[in-house]
Amino acid sequence: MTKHHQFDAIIVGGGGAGLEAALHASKSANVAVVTKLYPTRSHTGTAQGGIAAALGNMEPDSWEWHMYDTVKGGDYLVDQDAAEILARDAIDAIIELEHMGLPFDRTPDGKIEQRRFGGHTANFGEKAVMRACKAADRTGHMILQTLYQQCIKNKVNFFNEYFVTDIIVEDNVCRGVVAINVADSEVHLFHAKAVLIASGGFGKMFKVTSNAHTLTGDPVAAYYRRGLPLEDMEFFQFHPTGIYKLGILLSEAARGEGAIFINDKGERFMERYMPTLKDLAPRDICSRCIYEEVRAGRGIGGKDYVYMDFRPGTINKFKSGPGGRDVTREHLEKALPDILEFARVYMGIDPMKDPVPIQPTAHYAMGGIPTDADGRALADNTNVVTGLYAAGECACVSVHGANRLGTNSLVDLVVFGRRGGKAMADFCKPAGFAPLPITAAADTIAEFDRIRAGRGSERAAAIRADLQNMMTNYVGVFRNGPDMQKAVEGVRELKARFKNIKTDDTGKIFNTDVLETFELGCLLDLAEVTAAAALRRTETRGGHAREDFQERDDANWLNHSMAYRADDKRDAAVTRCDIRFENKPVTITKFQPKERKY
Amino acid sequence: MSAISSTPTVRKAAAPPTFETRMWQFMRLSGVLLIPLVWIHVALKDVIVGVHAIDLNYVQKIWAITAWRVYDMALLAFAFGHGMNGLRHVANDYFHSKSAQKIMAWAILIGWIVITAIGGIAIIGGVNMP
Amino acid sequence: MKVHLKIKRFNPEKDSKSWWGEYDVNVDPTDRVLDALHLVKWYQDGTFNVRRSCAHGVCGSDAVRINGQNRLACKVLIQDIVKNDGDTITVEPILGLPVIKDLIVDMEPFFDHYKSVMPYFVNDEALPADGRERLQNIADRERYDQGTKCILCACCTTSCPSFWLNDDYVGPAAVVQAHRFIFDSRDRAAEERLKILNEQMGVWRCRTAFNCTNACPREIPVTQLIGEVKKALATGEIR
Amino acid sequence: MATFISTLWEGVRYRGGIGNWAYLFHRLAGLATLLFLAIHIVDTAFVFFAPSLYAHAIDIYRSTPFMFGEIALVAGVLFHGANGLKIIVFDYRPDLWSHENEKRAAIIVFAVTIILWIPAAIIMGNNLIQCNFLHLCGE
Ligand SMILES: Cc1cc2nc3c(=O)[nH]c(=O)nc-3n(C[C@H](O)[C@H](O)[C@H](O)COP(=O)(O)OP(=O)(O)OC[C@H]3O[C@@H](n4cnc5c(N)ncnc54)[C@H](O)[C@@H]3O)c2cc1C
Ligand code: HEM
Ligand code: SF4
Ligand code: F3S
Ligand code: FES
Repeated sequence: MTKHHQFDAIIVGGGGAGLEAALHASKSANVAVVTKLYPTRSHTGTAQGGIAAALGNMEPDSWEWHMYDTVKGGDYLVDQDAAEILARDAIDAIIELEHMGLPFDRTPDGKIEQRRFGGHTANFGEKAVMRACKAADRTGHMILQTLYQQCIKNKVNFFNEYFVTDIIVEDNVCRGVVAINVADSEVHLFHAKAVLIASGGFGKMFKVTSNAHTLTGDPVAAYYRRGLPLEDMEFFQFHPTGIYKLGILLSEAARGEGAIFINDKGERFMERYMPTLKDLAPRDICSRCIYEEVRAGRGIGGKDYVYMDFRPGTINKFKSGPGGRDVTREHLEKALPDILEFARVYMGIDPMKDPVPIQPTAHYAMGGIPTDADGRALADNTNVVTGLYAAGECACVSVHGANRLGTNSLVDLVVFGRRGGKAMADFCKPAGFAPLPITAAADTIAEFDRIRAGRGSERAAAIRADLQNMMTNYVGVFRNGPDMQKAVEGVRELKARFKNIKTDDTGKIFNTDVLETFELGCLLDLAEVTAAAALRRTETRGGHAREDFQERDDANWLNHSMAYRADDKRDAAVTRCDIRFENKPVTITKFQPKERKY
Repeated sequence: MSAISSTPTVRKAAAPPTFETRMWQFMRLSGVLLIPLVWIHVALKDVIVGVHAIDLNYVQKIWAITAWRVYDMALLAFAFGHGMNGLRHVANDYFHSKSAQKIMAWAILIGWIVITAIGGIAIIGGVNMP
Repeated sequence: MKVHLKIKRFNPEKDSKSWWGEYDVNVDPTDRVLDALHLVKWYQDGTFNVRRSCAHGVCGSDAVRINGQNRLACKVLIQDIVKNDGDTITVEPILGLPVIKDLIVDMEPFFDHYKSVMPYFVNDEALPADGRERLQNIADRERYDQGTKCILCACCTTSCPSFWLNDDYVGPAAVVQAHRFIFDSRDRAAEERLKILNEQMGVWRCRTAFNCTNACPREIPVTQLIGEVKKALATGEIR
Repeated sequence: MATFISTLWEGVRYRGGIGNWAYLFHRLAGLATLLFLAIHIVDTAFVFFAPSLYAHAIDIYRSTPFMFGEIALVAGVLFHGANGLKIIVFDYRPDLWSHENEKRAAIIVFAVTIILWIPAAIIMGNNLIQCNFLHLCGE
C-alpha cells in the first residue's frame, strides 16, 4: 500500500543545504524534510575547516577578492554571476548563522575568528588571507547542529529515515517524490508544489574517499533517469590530505594553521611548484603535486604517499604559520582537536611528534544537478523544471567550476540553500498542486521488487568494490583516454552484472540489504556519467587532469558539459554508452580567463 | 568596538526551586551531618560498646544525659529522613507511571511519619523501667 | 588476522527473541569494528543490520555495545580490543532503547528527550545595529565549548543506569545539550531550560555513575556538565 | 516484568567503570542501612512503649547471624558515607569530574572504607567470638 502526504514543499535531504532551505521555506510554506538519515547524521557534520566569507575580521578583505579567488580556483569554469552572489551573500549568511547561535571561535575583541585556507587570497592573488570562519575544526558540525536546532525551534516537519527513490516529473512539472520508509519498507508518495533536492555528494563511487557510506547520490540519479541533464560531472575533487589508505580527511585547516607537505627527502616540495601560496595552493594543484612527487620516486619510502607535517618545530622552522608567526603545540591542539584525534585514533600517530602519511582522497563533486542562482533545476541550458530545485553538493550552480576552493562548499550550502528555500516558498504561494500521475510509484515498486527477489549470483558488495577500484584507478587524480575508456566499459559490464543481483534479506523491516543494492544502482549510473564526461573532455582543467591533454583549452572547452541519458547515440562513438552530451556556455562577467598560477 | 570585557560573564538565572531541588539539597546537607552522627553512633554502639553491653539500663544511663537525647533526635531526624527520601528516589527508578510514583511517595511519607513519631516519642519519653 | 564476531541478532519478522550470531572474519589489526561488521553484512549475511554513515566517528550513527561497553563501531580499532588471532568481539545493541532489528534501536525516544530541553538558541533582543555578529569574548565562548562537540550518538544516555531503570529521565545527552545553551552568554532562555531540568525526571535523576563520561566518543566531560547544571539550579547562578 | 529483570541483568552486564560499581554499592548500602535503621528505631522505641520486649529484641541482635550482619552493615555505612562525601564534594566542584579524578576519588573511597572497616571488624569480630562462642560476656 502506498501512503500519501501533501505538503507545499518537500526538501530531500537534511544536510546543511536541506535544512537551510527548510528553515527559510517554512517561514511561509508548509514544508517537510524527507531524509534517509537523521538530519544530524548528514555529511555536512563532517566538514572541518571553515566557511569562507570576506568579513575582514582579522585583516582587510573584500567580497570581490573572494569572488576572484573562487573564479580562479575553479579554473574559470565558474559562472561568475553566481560566484558574485556567493561571495556577496556569504557575509550576510554567516552573520545570520551567528545570530542563530552558531558558536564561532572568537577574536580577542569578540568577533568571529578566521583562518587561512587554500586558494583564498588578498588583493587578487597577492598573499594568503584569513577568510575561513570557523569553530575549531568542526565548523560543519556546528552548522548542521545549529540549523537542525533552529528547525526544531521552528517546528519543521521531518520524515527521518525515509529513502527518496524517485522524483515525480511529468510534462516538465515536478509533482513530488517517492520515498520508502526504511523502518517498514512502506512506499510513500509525497505530493508537493515544489521539491528541493539537497542530497549531498556521491563520492562513494571511489575507493579512497572522504565521503560517507551513505553518499550515493540517489536523488541525483533519479533526476538523471528522468531524462534531465547533469552538469560538469567530470569534475570531481580529490582532496590532497586524506589519511593514507583510509581516506579520512585531515582538513586544509591544518595547512591553514601552518602544516606543510614533506616528501621522502624531507623537502617542502610545494615551494617548487607554487612559490606564492605553496602548501596553501588549491586542492587540485596540491593533489597533482603530491602524485608528481610520488612518480618522481620521492614518495615516502618510494610508496604512493607523502607526509603532512604538523609539528610545531617544523612549522616554525619553515615559518609556515599564519602570518609567518610561530605556533605552539597548545595552539594547534586547540585549533585542530578533531584532526589530531583522527590521526591518533586511526593511524596511531601523534602528529605533534611524527608526520602523518597522507594521500589524495576523493572528496567533492563539483558537478551535479544544474541550477540557476535561485536553485531552480534546469531541464536544459535555459529552461527550468517547474517546481524543482536543488542546492548543496548535489547541485551545480556553478560556483565551483572545475575545482572548488576549501570552505566554499559550506558557503554554497547556506547561500544557495537559503536562496532556493526562499524561491520555492515564493513559488508555492500562487502555485497549485499539479496532479500526481497514477503510476508515480510504479518504477520504484518494480525496482524494489526486482532487487528483493534477486536470487542471482552477484553480491552488491562485490560489484561496488569493483566499481570503486575502477573509478579510483582510472578516473582519479590523473586521467588518460585509454584508462577512462576502460572505466566507461567497465561500468557497463558492472551494470550488466547488477542485473543478476543476489539479495539475502527479503523482509520489510529495516531492509538495508535492498536499500544498499538500490544505492549501488544509483552509483553505477552516476559513475558512468562521470567517466564518460571525463573521457569526452579533452583538456586539463581544475580537478580534471589529463595526461594526454595537459593544457587547458579555452577555445574548445570553456563551457560546461551537460549529460543526458539518451537512447539516441550521437556521442556513442566517443563514450560508447547511452549518454548524450551538450555544451553550456560559461557566464563570464568580471574576470577574463588567465593562466592559473599561485 | 574593542571595549569588550575579557572576563567570563556571570549571570543570574534562578529557576524556582522545586521539591526535587530542595530534596537534593537536603540529601547533601543531611549527608554531611550524618558523617559524624552516624559514624560516631556506629563506632560507639556497634564497635566500642557492643550489643552485648546494651540493655535497658545502658539506655537509661545514656538518656539521662540530655545531650545524648538531642544527639539521637538529630540522628533520627536526619538519618531516617535522608534514607526515606533516598528510598523515594529509588522507587521512582522502578515505578514508572505517575500514579504509582505518587502512591509510593505517599506510602513512604506515611512510613516516615509513623516511624519517626515512634522513635521521637521514645526518645522524649525515655526508658519505662518495668 | 582472524577475529570471531559474536553479534546479538534479532529480526522481528522471524524471531521471537534475540540470538547470538557467530561469524569469523579476516581483518587488518588497524581495521575498525565497523569494517568487520561490514564484512559480515556484505559477504556472509545480508540480513544483518547496523546503522552507519561517516565511518570516522563524527556522525553518531553507529553507537553499539562492544565487549559490554558503549562505543562507536567506527571509532574502535580491532587492535585496540583483541590481542590474539581468533579472539572474540561481542557486539550488541545499546541498552534502554527498543531494538528494531539486530543492532538498530529506535532513536525516537532519545530525540524526544533531546527536543524537550529547548536545544536551540533563543535571543529575541534587537540585533546589533551595524548588521554584524553579536560579540562574545573568548572566555564566554570557551565556557560552553565542551557541549558543542556532541554528535547525539546516544552512547551516554544508553550507558546510564538511571536511564536504563527509568527511561523518562531526559538522560545525559539532553542535559549536555541544555548546558550548551544555558552557559552560552548570548542565549536568553536559560531559566526556561533550567525549569525543565529541575523537574523530577530532569537533571536530578543523575546519580553520578559516570558511565556516560566513560562512554562519550567525543570525550565530553558529561558528568561535569551535568554537575554544572545542578549547581546552577542550586545556586541560581550561571558562572 | 520480563523487561524489568532483563534491564537489571543487562545493567549488571554492562562494563561500566568503577563509578558504576560505586553507584551500585552506594545504593545497596543505603537501602540496607535504611532497612536496618527502620527496624532499629522501632525496637529501640520498645524502651518506652514495651520495655519488656526490649530484652528480646536485643537478644536477636546478639545472635551470631545478626552480629555478622552488623559487621557487614558497618562496611556499608562506611562506604556509603565516604562515597556520599565524595559526591557532595564533586557536586560542589563539578569541574573535578574528570576521568582521572573520578577514578582516583573512587579508589580513595574504597580505600578509606577498608581502612576504617578493618579495625572495626577486628574489634567486632573479637566481641563476637568472645561473647557468642567463648561465652565470656557477663549477662
Ligand atoms: C570530510 C569532509 C570535510 C569537509 N570540509 C569542508 C570544509 O571545511 N569547508 C567546506 O566548505 N566544505 C567542506 N566539505 C564539503 C561539504 O561539507 C559538503 O559538500 C557539504 O556538507 C554537503 O552538504 P549537503 O547539504 O549538500 O549534503 P549532506 O550534508 O551530505 O546531506 C545530504 C542529505 O541528503 C540526504 N539524502 C541523501 N540521499 C537521500 C535519499 N535517497 N533520500 C532521502 N534523503 C537522502 C541525507 O540523508 C542527508 O541528510 C567537507 C566534506 C567532507 C566529506
Ligand atoms: C554517613 C553519612 C552519609 C552520607 C554522607 C550520605 C550521603 C548520601 C548522598 C550524597 C546521597 C545522594 C546520592 C546521589 O544523589 O547520587 C545519598 C543517598 C542515599 N542515602 Fe545516604 N548518606 C549517609 C548516610 C546514610 C544513611 C545512614 C542511610 C540509611 C538510612 C542512607 C541512605 C541513603 C539512601 C537509601 C540513598 C539513596 C540511594 C540512591 O539513590 O541510589 N544514607 N546518601
Ligand atoms: S554527550 Fe557524547 S555520548 Fe552523549 S550523545 Fe553527545 S557525543 Fe554521544
Ligand atoms: S551515567 Fe547517568 S547517573 Fe549521571 S553521571 Fe552519567 S548521567
Ligand atoms: S559511522 Fe558515523 S559515527 Fe560511526
